[in-house]
Amino acid sequence: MLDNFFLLENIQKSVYTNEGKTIRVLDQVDINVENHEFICIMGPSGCGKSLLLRIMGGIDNMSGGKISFKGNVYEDGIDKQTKSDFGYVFQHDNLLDWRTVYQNVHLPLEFDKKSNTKKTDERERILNVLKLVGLDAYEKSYPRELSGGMRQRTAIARALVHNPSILLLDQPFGALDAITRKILSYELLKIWHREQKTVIMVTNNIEEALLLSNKIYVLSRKPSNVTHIIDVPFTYDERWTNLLEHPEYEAVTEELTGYLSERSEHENAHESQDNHSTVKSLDHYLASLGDIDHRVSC
Amino acid sequence: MKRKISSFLLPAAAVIILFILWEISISIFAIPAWKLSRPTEIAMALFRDYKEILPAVFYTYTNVIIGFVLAMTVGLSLGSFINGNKLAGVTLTPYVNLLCTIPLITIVPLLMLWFGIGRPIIILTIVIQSFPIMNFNCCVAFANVDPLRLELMDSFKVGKLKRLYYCILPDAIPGVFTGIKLSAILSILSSITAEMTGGNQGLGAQINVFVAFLKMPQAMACIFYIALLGLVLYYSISHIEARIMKTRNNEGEQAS
Amino acid sequence: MEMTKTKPFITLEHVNKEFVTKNKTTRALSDVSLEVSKGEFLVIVGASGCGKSTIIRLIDDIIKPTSGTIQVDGFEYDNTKPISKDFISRMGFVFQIPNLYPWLTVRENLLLPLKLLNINTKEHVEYAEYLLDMVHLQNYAGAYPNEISGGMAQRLGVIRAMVHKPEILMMDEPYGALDELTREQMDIELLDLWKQLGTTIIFITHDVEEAVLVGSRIYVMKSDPGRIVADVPIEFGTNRTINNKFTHQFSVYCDQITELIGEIDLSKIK
Amino acid sequence: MIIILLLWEISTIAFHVDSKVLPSFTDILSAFQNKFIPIILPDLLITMKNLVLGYVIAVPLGILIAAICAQSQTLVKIATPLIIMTLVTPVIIIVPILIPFIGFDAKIKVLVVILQTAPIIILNSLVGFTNVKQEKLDLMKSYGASRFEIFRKITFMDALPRVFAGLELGCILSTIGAVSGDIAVGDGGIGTRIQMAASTLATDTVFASILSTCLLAIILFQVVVWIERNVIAWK
Repeated sequence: MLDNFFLLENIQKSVYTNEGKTIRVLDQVDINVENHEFICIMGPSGCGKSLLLRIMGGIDNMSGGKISFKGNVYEDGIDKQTKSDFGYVFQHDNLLDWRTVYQNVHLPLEFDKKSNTKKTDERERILNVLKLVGLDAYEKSYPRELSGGMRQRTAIARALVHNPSILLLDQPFGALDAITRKILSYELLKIWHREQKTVIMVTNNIEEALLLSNKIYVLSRKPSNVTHIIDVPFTYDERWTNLLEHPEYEAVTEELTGYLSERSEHENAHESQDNHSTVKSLDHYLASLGDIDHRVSC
Repeated sequence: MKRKISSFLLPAAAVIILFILWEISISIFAIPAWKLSRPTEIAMALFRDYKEILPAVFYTYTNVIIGFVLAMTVGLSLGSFINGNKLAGVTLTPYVNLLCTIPLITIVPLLMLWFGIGRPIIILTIVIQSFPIMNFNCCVAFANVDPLRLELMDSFKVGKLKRLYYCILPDAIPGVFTGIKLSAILSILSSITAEMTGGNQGLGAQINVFVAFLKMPQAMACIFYIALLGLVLYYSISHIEARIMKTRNNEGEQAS
Repeated sequence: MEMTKTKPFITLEHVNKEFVTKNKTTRALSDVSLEVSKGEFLVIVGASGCGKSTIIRLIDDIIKPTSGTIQVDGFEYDNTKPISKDFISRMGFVFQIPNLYPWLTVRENLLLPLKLLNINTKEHVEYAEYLLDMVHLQNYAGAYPNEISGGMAQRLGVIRAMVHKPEILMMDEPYGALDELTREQMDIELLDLWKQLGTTIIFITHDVEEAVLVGSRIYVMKSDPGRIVADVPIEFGTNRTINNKFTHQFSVYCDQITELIGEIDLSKIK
Repeated sequence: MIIILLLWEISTIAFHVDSKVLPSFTDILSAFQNKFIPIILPDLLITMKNLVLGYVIAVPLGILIAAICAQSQTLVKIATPLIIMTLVTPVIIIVPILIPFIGFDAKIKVLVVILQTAPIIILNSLVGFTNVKQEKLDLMKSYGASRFEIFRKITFMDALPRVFAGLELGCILSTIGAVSGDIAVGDGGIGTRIQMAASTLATDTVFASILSTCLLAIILFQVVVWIERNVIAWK
């Protein structure tokens, strides 16, 4: 078996709701990640894509399947030691309000027993990573004094400071307005390229996924597995130009949008004769997922 | 249903175990009866001397309930009045908040001087000691109502009364209930203390009598009644709050 | 339904608005003038902080302007006292966060405006049921806000602002928090409601694509100080669907508006 | 405030109320001048010593117990009713039972303050420790932090505002505890001073000592509020 960098084989996960029901969220998910690759995971809301990311980061454990990372295999999720090789960014930045930006970014280093770096090295590393995200002037300020974009930048800096080889991003720009989202996605592109990291990002913004990733994994509805893998045909330099003019942009966008709303046509076939347009029945289907969606956070 | 039973059985079991431990420790260390009586003795005292204890229990319970209800209404109405107009808010709030922090037990001897011994001064002490904390929590709850919900009211140019009924009161329920629980606790505290220092009837006074005659089990029995009143009041209030709050995603019970 | 050039239904002339906080005064709006004709679907788009939400709060009389005049259907606002109650009942406001009352069921939340404006006729209550059915919430009518999903809460917020049949509907980035797919469906659904009811809609968003998809006319705004920089009419007619997005004309409009807002200069990031 | 005082002054003189029943404000002021130092102050200091000592012990004790109980849900279920029981039973009634064990010295008054203050601190801190946002705990899981690290870095800091609310309430209850402790045990302290003065109808000293106790309570409360404002600077 060739020594692959980060491989997830038939990951399964079922969740117990407090009414005692068990729901299979992840059926058999296989994801193979090469080193220095930027992967996006997309899918309709409620398909468990965030849950999959949490399993990768060791936040939730999996009901079945195998994870292999840099050659060694983990039956029930990565162990504590390997976690220091992962950086996780949450959707709502998840900063600690009682700590300054500097102390927030310092947090991961407090768990890094193996590296007995001295105080000065730590400070230097934190300042570097803060400069990388453009927040070196905000070292002393508290999270409440920062805008949404700046808080998310601090979260990204915090996920980079202990120099992990894999970055896991759970809809990092979901809560930001369109303009800040665009700026941050370009900055993320630059960071990925310059720091030579491997990035796995969950998103439901098509434009963002196409701009950033080399490969997009599309998940189906619950119980989900990977239905499509799209290779994004843009080189790094092309991504800095206006992608709208790129010859293949419209084709790959339509392909991706088709896959994402694919399941809905299948549903409409046996949907009751609803005189409203097809959009209404997809809406209806989403509504019925509403209550389950509420308990399973993804 | 399973969760309900376990949430009741567990604490009850713990209390029983506590009693058993208590019983054993007495026999092991051979603590003399006049120092600490056994739970069994207390239980017997409860049944045998109920004639003596019950009137006192009845007296204290009525005092506490009257005082507590009075304190609650005064606190709530003052709270909505202060929230109503700014002038009252500015002038009254500092004093009422100060009242919260003052140990009003000190005025019991004074009240005794003015009104002599008896039920009125006990109820008065309860009200004076409990209503400020209720008012304080109401004011805090009314003040930080979610601004968005108020903005919805503004967009319909709603009058003060409707605003209070539809938006402020429902939103403030968690804070108000915290106030109610606290004033319940303070009501019991102040009633017993008032009875002990200034009263001649009621559990507080009864305990003095029992202790004087070294009837420890009976004294402990009275304490049991007070603890029972406290638990019943506290849990019934939380139950009412839970039923009202079941319709919302409340963030757990907190005594602020 | 073609819009004839009637007297402007809503006009703002040279409106300024300053918010005075303890250490600084921010000029949210500086010398803003705009017109909205009856039955039009106007969209205001711009980066956050350009004062677009302030404009609709002025029209709905939630806040008062520092200077300038506001006129709605011939009635000029008096900057000292609030507008009359029956005038208010002609306007509906949709908030960015659904802002539902958790202690009321879905139906009670919907009927709340009727109670507040005390117009509780049977006909209005029937109309409320019709609205519930139109947005697929009828079998959630008895549920409480914390039991329904984000999309459903958002839809309830929209129909709640329409239950008293307002002539003007103001929406402050109503679908900002939803994911892209759901947001598109909401936009199309809103267009259906607009076609059926003919309400004048003022729609606020920071998403250029959403603006072009729904708007029949777009005001583009810039920040510090908040001002209107362009008025772009969109000729897509009234019955639009998602595939309007894939037409060439659509991306031309998008580029034009993004240009006006001010392109992000990538070189600085690289 | 001034209006009330004026009214008070005029009414006492106008209706020439017997100073034994309601002394005029000036009487109280004079009582303050000549009686404060020799009589009121020493008792006030005794009570204050017990109060502060009791409070300073009750705070860490309460937080510690809450931290231990917060570790497991079953423990929380068992502890809460017990805490409420101790919270509700006025400690003053347990004094006569404690005396045979501890005897008559000041230690018992400090114990009274502790028993009166600790429960409310435990209850509030416990609520704070058990209601931490799930996202913050997930963050810790992503670092593989141990239970103790999670408590020290996240749970304790996140719960601080609730803990301080408990400390403020504890401060109120501790003053009540201290004064009732004086009354129950006797031998010195402002509580006994007030009782004695009342029995000898020295109403002006009663008023003066009541006012000074209230002043003491207010100062202590403001100290706790001041500490909170500095510790929770990030709010």
